[in-house]
Amino acid sequence: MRKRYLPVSFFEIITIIIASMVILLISILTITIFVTGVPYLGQALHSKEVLFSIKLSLYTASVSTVICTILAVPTAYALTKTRFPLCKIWQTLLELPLSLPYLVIGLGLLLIFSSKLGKELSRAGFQVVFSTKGIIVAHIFVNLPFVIRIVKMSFQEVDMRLELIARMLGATKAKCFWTITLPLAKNSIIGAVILAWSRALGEFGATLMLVGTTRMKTETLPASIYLNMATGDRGAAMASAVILLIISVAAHFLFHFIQIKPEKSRIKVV
Amino acid sequence: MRKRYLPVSFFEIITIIIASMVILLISILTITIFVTGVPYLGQALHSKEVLFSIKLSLYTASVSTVICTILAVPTAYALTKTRFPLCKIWQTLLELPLSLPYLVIGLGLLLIFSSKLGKELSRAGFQVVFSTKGIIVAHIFVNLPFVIRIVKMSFQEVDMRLELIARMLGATKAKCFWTITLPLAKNSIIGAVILAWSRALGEFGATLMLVGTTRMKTETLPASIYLNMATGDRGAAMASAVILLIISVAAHFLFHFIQIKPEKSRIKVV
Amino acid sequence: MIHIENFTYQVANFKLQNIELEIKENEIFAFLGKTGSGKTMLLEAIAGFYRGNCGAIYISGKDVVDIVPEERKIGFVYQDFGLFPHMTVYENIRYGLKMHRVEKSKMNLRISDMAKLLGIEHILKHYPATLSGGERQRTALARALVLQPRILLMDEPFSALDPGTRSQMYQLVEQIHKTFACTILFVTHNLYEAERMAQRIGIMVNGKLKMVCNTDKLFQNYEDTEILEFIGGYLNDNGTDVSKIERRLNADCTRLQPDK
Amino acid sequence: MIHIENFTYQVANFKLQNIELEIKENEIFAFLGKTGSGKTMLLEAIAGFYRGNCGAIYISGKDVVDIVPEERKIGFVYQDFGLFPHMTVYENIRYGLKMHRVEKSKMNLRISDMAKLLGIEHILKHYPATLSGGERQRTALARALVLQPRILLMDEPFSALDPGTRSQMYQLVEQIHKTFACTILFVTHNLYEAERMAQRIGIMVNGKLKMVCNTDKLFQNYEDTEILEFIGGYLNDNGTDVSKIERRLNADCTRLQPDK
Amino acid sequence: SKENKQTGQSKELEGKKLFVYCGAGMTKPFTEIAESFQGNTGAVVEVTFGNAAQIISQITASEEGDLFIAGAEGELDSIRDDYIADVKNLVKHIPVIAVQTGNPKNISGIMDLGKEGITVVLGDSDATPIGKIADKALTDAGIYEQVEVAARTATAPEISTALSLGQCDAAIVWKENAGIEGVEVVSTTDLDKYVKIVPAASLKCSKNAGVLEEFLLYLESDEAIKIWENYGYEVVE
Ligand SMILES: Nc1ncnc2c1ncn2[C@@H]1O[C@H](COP(=O)(O)OP(=O)(O)OP(=O)(O)O)[C@@H](O)[C@H]1O
Ligand SMILES: Nc1ncnc2c1ncn2[C@@H]1O[C@H](COP(=O)(O)OP(=O)(O)OP(=O)(O)O)[C@@H](O)[C@H]1O
Ligand code: MOO
Ligand SMILES: [Mg+2]
Ligand SMILES: [Mg+2]
Repeated sequence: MRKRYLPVSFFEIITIIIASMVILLISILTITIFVTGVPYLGQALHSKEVLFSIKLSLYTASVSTVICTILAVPTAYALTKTRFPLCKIWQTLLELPLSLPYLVIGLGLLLIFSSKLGKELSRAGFQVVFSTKGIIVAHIFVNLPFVIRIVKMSFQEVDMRLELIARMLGATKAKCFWTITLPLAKNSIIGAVILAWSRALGEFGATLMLVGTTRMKTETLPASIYLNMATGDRGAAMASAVILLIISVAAHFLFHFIQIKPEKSRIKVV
Repeated sequence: MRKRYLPVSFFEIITIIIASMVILLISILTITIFVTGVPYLGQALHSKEVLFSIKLSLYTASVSTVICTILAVPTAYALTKTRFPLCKIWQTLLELPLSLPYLVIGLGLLLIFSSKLGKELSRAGFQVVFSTKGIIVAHIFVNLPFVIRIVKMSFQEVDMRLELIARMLGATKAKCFWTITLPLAKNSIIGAVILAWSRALGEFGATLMLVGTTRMKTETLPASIYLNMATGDRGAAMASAVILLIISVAAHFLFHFIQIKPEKSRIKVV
Repeated sequence: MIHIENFTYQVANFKLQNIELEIKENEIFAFLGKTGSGKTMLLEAIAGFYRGNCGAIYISGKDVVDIVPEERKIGFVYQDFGLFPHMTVYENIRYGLKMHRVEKSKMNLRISDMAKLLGIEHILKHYPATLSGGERQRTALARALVLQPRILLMDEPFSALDPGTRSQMYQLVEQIHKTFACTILFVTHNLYEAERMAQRIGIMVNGKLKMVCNTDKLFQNYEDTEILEFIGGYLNDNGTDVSKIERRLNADCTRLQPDK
Repeated sequence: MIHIENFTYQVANFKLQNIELEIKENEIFAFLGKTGSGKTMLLEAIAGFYRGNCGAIYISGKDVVDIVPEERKIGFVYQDFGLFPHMTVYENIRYGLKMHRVEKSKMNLRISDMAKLLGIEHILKHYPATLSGGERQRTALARALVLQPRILLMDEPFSALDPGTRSQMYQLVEQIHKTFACTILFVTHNLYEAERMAQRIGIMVNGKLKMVCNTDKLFQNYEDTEILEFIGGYLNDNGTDVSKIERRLNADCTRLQPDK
Repeated sequence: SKENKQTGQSKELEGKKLFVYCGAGMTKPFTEIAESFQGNTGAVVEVTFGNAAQIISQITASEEGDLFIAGAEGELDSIRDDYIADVKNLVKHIPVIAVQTGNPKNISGIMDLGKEGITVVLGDSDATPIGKIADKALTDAGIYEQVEVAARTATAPEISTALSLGQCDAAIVWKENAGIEGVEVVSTTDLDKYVKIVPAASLKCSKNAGVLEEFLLYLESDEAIKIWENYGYEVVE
């Protein structure tokens, strides 16, 4: 098809200018980090410690994101699609931790898991404080409110009529959820999951408080960055940051393939 | 209308159980914080320093959220609705900072604003490092990628056909944006704004790095929490956390009134 | 089979008022009425979407709203189709069969048969957003018919079709009615359609079911001015029959016979 | 006025093929054709939604795709209405007027006039999701008509209406056509409608514009088997005129005259 | 003789555990010390590094762990009574005046910090020991009021980062924090009287008394002291 050159409106030009500005701003940030970190990258990638923290970060971020999704989706469903009592109040409650500094979330968790109950749990084998499990717990508490909110909103946007139609065609509530509600909310949910995973990868405040930073044990990439910065090793810190960025880019391309495009409309807007 | 008692399905019961569990988990966290902090609340509210940091936190979080929205909405528009070149690449680039620890974002910003350019800016009166402006800048960089992503997704969900129909009725691109695209994406955008504001209120890592924590000058509520924790004053720290929670609840009720419900469908799902 | 007992349902300014109707097993019943008179709402009420302010609707003796939707076994062709946007035409039609755990080979056979009968085989892989109006309508029909439901509710099911395709649909529905013995209620604005298909006709006026009669007795009872006005609509504005052209068409070209 | 020059547009398996058509200023033209034959797509192409693979469509001498949509001054009534879900009926109708900066008092007058003519005053405050099919269609009509566009494209604009309301719409559109001198192209499955309103009729078959003729000459040219088959659809399956009932209706009750 | 002692006890400590909190500034030397003790004895020493706020919160909330290596005695104040069993001095923690490389503003001692046009960055006076020291030193020098403080920070490494990026002209920092690019130490004796001691504080909640005792002994060994010295710390006489 021939290319067309319709006049670009003033409005579009402004948005494009702002977009370029924003892109420039954020590029400057990432480029600064790259420039500072890349010279130390080779060294970092040869360090057993860094390799360990890459693995630990990937593992904990992935596990916590999966658990988070598994908890958030049913919760969002219960809050939007069932006759759950006092919905409004629970929703507010669930979103409260969003405004807490991660440090406070970490401290709160530390208090909980150091309580009698927590110590019982620990004795029963579920040790959280100062252990790898704690990283996952911290990530979950940091991300859960946020994922629940996005998933809830996407469920609310799903046309109730389509769900009813599916029910009339013989779908039970569960089937209707899997075949209609979930697929129609899919893009938002995938978006939320990517965000949660990214956040988990970079999360730091809550984890540090709950599990500390014991080398080769609870040292995630952000923890390693923190330690390097505390000892004045800015290059090494930024090298770890660059590794985070590289993982992030890779993940984006991966997710890009999973995320199926929305169904095209008949008309291509002119 | 009479109440009806249709059987609740097994599937629903499971989701309700999971939801209750999640609510319980998060309640335990907030209750722990409340219980620890409330006894010190009165004292905190009489402290000039705490009152200062409440004001500073509210001010910086609000300003940064407004700026963030003003930047994110046009950027998302340019990336989804105009023929902006290399969209995919910019989108990935914009989301990279999501996985960076806030600490690194803060350090990156410090590096940028300590460069020649940054020092020129500072001389020209736009001082960022160690100043209140820096808090706002840090919040913006922390939240921007995240708000852009949510707004972008909500714009993508808006039916292109309705936009075209509006154009055919005489709306310019700009008018079409204000009357169709934006209202239809409104709920998601409000959601993103609330999230960003909450995040800004609790953000700490990037701010710490960029502006330090000078008492009565750059001491936000999270900074005050941190300082209190360093002096072993957990009660006072948690009191500040409780203040954050109270602000958060208040904001939720406020936003609740702004957020207009989506148009009801004819049918109420049975 | 279907027993509507003094059913009343109010929403905003509109009120379905004291509907009384008894539909026999295997009957075909047509609703006529002005636009906005409540035909769709009555059909939806029969499907159990609304609990009445008073009265109730019973299907085989059970209040329909007390049956969970998936067990009502009602096929519904919606006026605006209600296709699943994330599924192809094929997947839309298959949906109900899958939910009823129909065996795979049988399922494919039934779908391809139905698609052939409705003339939509060529678009089975397309998504609803790309379909033409008539294709959407036939997909909605196929999705309901393929389940061979006990009760079939159809809301203006042929409105987007050309007369040729439409008369094929009449045959198809009649055939399904004969083969699977189902009760059919449908809404139409087409008098020919109503008489051709239905045994009885109900006329809705302003939320009330003003008149119910056998199709052949439709023109014998004109006391009510509202019904008079409605039926009058079927004349053109000069008071003459709207079908002038069709009549001439028939006179002009008797040699024009459809292929079969 | 509208000049379609060898326009071809292919999407997936479907192809609008070498459309040639010249529409004169102030003409009313009707498209007929089987479902899926490309009527909607052709109308959309005329509105400038597609750039052809070859050929072009000119409006007053300008390629329509090179005019930005807001300056095309084309009123479009969409087959599936395309109402704005977040606006009330009133706001939907007002939309175009607002975009054209019509003065407020004039605007309100025009909207209330239009609503009265279309019989939708009682639902002006309702949202599209709560409307009946016919109410939606009339809202879509009102939104397009209230702007008094130079060119009016209507895709099956009366399909969801009962015959009474429909004939009021005919009068309304005719009146608008007379008063504001606009060019009207519309799609319909109703032969009566086509003859009643249009000066010329075009028949679409499989993406091709097979035949264009004056309305009164429609039944004089039957070489083409595809057209023959299509026209044959207007007979019922016994080969007799579908309008049997309407004819009887007319005979039975000549006293039935619409109110005005 | 010490080596003998250790090899003699290595079997005994195999599989035993010690949990140590350590100030993040001392990450490098202390990691090495912990590793060598582990190598010598077979005991597992887990060290978690953090800043003062975090560690204090961790100790008071979890009531777990055996030993706290703090940046200065002062950091122990808030937990001394309730959580600390015993304190042992390890090495000197030396505050210095740091300036940008090349000393462009010609700062030669603490009095220069009060000069017009010199900006300094200091630690928070309550939350960080280094901030407390700075306040005390400046007050003692009588220039506390004159000093133009650009900012206070919540952790020690932030101070030298700011200095290295040219955001201020001078700072009072720990010696180990001053070893980064773009920063040099002013050679002056002005801060000598503010030298602090890095304390090793045994915690009351310790449940590994045996290993803890061994580890405290090891901290006094030549081997451990050598490691400290390698990283620029000075031994307490
Ligand atoms: N939720 C609602 N809120 C307000 N009005 C409603 C609602 N649901 C239905 N109505 C009104 O009820 C009336 C009847 O609607 P219904 O869809 O049953 O009409 P209909 O007979 O099917 O008309 P049509 O032939 O145009 O489809 C309409 O005027 C409609 O606007
Ligand atoms: N984007 C697309 N992808 C695939 N097929 C398409 C697309 N757009 C249109 N079609 C096909 O083009 C054909 C013509 O569509 P069109 O809507 O013009 O038919 P129509 O004549 O308006 O039919 P109806 O009377 O049913 O509305 C249809 O078969 C439709 O499926
Ligand atoms: O506890 Mo430190 O040594 O001030 O980071
Ligand atoms: Mg209807
Ligand atoms: Mg069409």
